[in-house]
Amino acid sequence: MSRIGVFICHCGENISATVDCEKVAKTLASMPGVAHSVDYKYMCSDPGQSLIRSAIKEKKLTGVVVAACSPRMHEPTFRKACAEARLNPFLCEMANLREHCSWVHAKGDATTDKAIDLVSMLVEKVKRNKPLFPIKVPVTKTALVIGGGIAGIQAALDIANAGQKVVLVEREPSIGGHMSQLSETFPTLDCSQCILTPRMVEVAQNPNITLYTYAEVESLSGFIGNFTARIRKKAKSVDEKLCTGCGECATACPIKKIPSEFNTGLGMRGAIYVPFPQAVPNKPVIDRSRCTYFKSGKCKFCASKCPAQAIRFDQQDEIIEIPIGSVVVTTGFNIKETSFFPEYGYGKYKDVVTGLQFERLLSASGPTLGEVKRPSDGTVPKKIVFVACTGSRDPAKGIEYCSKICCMYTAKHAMLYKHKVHDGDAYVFYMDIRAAGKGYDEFFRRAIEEDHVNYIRGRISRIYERNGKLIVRGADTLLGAQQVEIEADMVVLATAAVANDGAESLAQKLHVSYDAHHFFAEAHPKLRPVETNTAGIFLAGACQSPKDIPETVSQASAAASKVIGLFSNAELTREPIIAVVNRTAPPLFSTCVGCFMCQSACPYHAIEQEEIKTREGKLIKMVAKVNPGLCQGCGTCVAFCRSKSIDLQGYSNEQVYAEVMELLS
Amino acid sequence: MQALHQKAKELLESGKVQVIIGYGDGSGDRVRPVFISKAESASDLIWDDRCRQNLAVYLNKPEIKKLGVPAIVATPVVVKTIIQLISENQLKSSNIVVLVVDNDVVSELTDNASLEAYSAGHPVVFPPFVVKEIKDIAEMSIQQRNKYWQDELSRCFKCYACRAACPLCYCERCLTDNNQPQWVCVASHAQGNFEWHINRAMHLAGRCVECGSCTIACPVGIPIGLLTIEASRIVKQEFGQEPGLHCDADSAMSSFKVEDTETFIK
Amino acid sequence: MKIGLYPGCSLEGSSREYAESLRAIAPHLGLELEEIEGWNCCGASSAHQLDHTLSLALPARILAQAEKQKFPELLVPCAACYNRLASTKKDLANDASTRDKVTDLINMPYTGVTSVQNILEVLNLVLTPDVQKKIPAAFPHKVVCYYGCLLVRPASVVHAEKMEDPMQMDDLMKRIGATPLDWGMKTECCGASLSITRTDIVGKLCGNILEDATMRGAEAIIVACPMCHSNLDMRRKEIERVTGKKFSIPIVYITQAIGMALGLDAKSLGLHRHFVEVSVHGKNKVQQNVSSPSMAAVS
Amino acid sequence: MENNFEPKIVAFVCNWCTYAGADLTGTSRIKYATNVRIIRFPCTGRIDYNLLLKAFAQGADGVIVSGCHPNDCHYTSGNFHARRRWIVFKQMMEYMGIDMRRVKFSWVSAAEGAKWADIVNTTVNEIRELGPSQEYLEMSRQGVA
Repeated sequence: MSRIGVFICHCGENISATVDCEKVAKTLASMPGVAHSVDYKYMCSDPGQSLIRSAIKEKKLTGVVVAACSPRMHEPTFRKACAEARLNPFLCEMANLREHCSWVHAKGDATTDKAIDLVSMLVEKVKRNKPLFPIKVPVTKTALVIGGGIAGIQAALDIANAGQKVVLVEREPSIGGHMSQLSETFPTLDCSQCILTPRMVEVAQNPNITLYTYAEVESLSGFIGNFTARIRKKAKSVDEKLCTGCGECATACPIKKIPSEFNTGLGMRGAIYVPFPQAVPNKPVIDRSRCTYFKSGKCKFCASKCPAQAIRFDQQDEIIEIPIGSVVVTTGFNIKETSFFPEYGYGKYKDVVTGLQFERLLSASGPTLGEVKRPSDGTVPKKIVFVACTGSRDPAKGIEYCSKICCMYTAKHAMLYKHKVHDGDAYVFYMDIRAAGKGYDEFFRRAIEEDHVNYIRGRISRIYERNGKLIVRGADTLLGAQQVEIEADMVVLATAAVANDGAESLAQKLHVSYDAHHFFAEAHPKLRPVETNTAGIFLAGACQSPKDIPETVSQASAAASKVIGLFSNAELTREPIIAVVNRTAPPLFSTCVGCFMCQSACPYHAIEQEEIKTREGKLIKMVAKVNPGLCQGCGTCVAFCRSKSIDLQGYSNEQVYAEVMELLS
Repeated sequence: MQALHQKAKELLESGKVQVIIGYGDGSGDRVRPVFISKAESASDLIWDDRCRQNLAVYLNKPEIKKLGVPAIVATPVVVKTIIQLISENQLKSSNIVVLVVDNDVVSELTDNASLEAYSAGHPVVFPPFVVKEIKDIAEMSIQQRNKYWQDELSRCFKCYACRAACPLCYCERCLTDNNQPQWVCVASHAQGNFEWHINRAMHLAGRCVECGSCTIACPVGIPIGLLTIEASRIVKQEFGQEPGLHCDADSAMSSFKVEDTETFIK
Repeated sequence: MKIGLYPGCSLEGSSREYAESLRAIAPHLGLELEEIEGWNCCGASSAHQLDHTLSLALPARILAQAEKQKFPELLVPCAACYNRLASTKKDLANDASTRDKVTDLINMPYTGVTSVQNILEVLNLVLTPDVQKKIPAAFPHKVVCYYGCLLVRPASVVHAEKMEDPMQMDDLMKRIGATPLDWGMKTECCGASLSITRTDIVGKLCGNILEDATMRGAEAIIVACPMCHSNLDMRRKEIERVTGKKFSIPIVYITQAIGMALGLDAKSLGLHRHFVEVSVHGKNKVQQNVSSPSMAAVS
Repeated sequence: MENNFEPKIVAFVCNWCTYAGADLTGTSRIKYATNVRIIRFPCTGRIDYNLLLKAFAQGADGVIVSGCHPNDCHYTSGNFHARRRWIVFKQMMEYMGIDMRRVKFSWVSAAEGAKWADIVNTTVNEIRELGPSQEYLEMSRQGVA
């Protein structure tokens, strides 16, 4: 016979103002199975909790119902109190008499009767609660960081420096990401390569970090603490151990005219190439889609010239399987190409470039070695128009968000242009300047006051070419929308920052949700910005939404701290509200008949197929089995199962059935 | 029929199958399932339009499984049932031989693709009286329907013959055998019957291939097949999914599409 | 290809040459035009400033008439009428209550079955490769195509792809041997109805267009809308007065250009009605084309 | 004639959205009828249609089933499965002659406190118009008596 303790809270008078607490306590005292029923002014207070603890001991209670506020508020508090009195916390339930009763109804019998119903319902439920114990899950102490930009580098270094193992996977031949393509960085104008390269070298030299470049995640299975990642190491056609990075092969390669991705198509590279001088690892790869050997079997100049005989034409892609405890996604972003904008010439005009291309023109290691030259004829542009918000904040283009970084890098571009071409004119068409970071507004003011960049508030409607000049037609809304036409030598479009290509398929591989723009979805925008809804998978940087370097680095360190926290204890404990498939004595073994429709219903892929065999190994039947690490306790499978072979701890069929019966009896 | 006998003899003699599940003469002019494991008695098999029970119900019985690889004489709905059972991980086309008879030509279907092709080519055709019943009920008001089903179901005395006849009711412990909690009242009063029959319909929604075995099996002649036909009709109309067509089909009720539409959830 | 025709007021009035040239080239393109009986005004821009329901009822009546005469498609050469009919069809398609109100007003059954086609869509269908074979390189001129606004906007009604940089007319001109030049004024505003109230603004706007076309060496500006033609051609004196520059570049309807490529004589194409003398002509020898509007298709 | 029939209504709600929405109704002190008792489930996917049958059999006059809006589900797809289940169950019940106007399905997010109060009040009024749930009670009484 159960011995339930019922504790009715007045909550000061939030409850007792409209609910007759004494009457509720008295009525519940006479309910079968209730051994103790009292009311008290503040159950959640320390004396209140000690009331529960002493009642449990004295009356040897087998269950507790606290009728007070919402369980979403104090369920943990009262469950902890019960645990302290050596009563399994999951034998304690809460009835919501405040938010669902006293605060929303007037004083009167109806309200008190409702309170009685709610409490008696929970008493019936608690009678059928079972003691539950937190689930222990082992944790593999290796983190997988996907994406080798500044976010991935920072996260990998933080985790490695905390003594944990890291596998860093980067799709390109070298780590560095977009930051390695920048000239200088706002707001301090320090050279991007100078602050990034040491970090890249540190990644290469850190013993805890295993670096796989020119590699992609093939698949990820398993659950928090127990993932298995399959990484595809694309064939580099170069033996990394033998190669010394001398560069003879690159000079020997007869093919020179491949637009370099690193230089955003403004510079050229060979079929065997190192993306940029400071690349880490500084070893070349062969672009098999453009190399003559892979097309016609001839050439092999690079192999003949290689002093270390490191060229391996027959190298194949390699799939590696690694046990992983946690994943940090740092795949970064991309920017829209000029061909996306019909009103600005569809990418027909060579001198209409994106912000990233202008970065390459400004960069000392760029195709023009830092001199600002027009891609069409190489002359120095005397008049450049910078266009902010190209595509961003434009619902018609399907990109309604602000890309956050363009105002700042456009001001930087204009300043650097004026520093390099003193007699040049720079115009910036903008809607609103977003310079909210530390030292940002001062930086942008300097562009106007010291470098005399002409800021025109207005949009431009069209760019077209007329005898060698680019006619930029716009409006100046501060001068009463007066039409403005500028004959520019060059136009830089600050195009929208969008999700990196392949983001959607990676999200599907990791079962992480993503938004309409294919940016990864954080668990909670304010309170859990670097976590995802999938336990054990964290996010950092622009893959979650466009952001600048300081924010990216702080998110990377935040994600790293989450991983370090996860790895800090040997085992992971999780709430035992999970589904369990029943097991019975042989020959039935389980009432589950293996239709596995629950498996396809489970959003967390938490249900596996278990083979039940005789001692000789002959298969008797296949039944479902719930993986306690993965199951989040939604219960969809329980309500779905036709033979009721699977039940949810904490909300079992018996419990909810009893609640309905008691409520309406 | 000769072709069937010939094929049955061959299969048994070659040892490819150990038992042939087919139709044989029953009491009166009725037909009953027969299980032939000796080549000589292959001629007991008959094949005419009286053969309507769904023999697929025997494929998973332990007694049949003990005998070894079975062959089964299959009407189109039996083929659909086998496909549905394959999609629910209950059968594998590799260890059964399905014999289909089309105007005295017997062919063997031994893999998913051939089963699916045959099923696609043979849509379910309701006999006229079923079509009429479906139409009548569709035109009833909700009160009339309530009265109709109360009267019909009042004759049910929970013999569960319908459950036994249905190949898709393969649970070892049925929902009704569940008493912690007692989901379905055991007694065959109005409430108990209603709860049993609506649960049977919900469990067969999107799974029932409309073979009619349950209606045939019901000793008190309740048209309970109409309930599962309606359940499958709802699933087809709302989600466009039909049972018994693909061996790898996702079950309609345990999958979803984000764009499922309804008008009653506000 | 038999198709219903809704000429609209300007094709009967100020832009008769557009209708004449269309009827002249139709037989050669296997196009059989059948005018709608008892058609009414489409409301143009004035209706929807005065009364929204009226601006839907007028085009709805035209479409209802087309349905009565069982036309699956309706060719609407004038850009303004096309825009009015197309947007009415769209508005009524997904608004049952307004549709009922409008059908009561015009007391004719209207279901929105007829599809509304502009001149570029129809020409694209009929100017097939074998028709092109009949007129090899027959209009060898450098031209610029001026689309204006109503042929390409708003995107939700007119599904012109690459709304900012349309290519349909350029493509048609290539088919008759012309070389369309790339220029920036394809969809710039010509001032439209301001040509009555503020002719100076039209002068300035059209001045930009004419100047840009002339500067690029175009021998003619091709248009497909009566409003564009009248502003660029009829207002030539005001434009020259406002800009202080002389422009001699002719404005030619696309139907006239095709007519010239077919070698039809100037009179039947209505070229004599232009204010600016048409200095371009087709290479083929001029043949007298006496086709009357109701004559059935020849080829 | 003043209809003072007080219907008994039970509400099956999901913990993450509607239960939290009802909490918000409380914290915003929005008053609503006392006829509804809330039973908490982790997700609408967990709500078994047999519970509705049992509720009516026990004398409930109306049932409210409410959970997260599509795409809001804490468990990503619980509400989608529930939606499919209710689409079939509703039409099956109506096919077998049970008036489903007594069952109210809704989406209420954790931020829609006012909407929850409104759903409760409108449901109570509608069920009051329908009166006590006759056909189901008869069915149960007829059998058990």
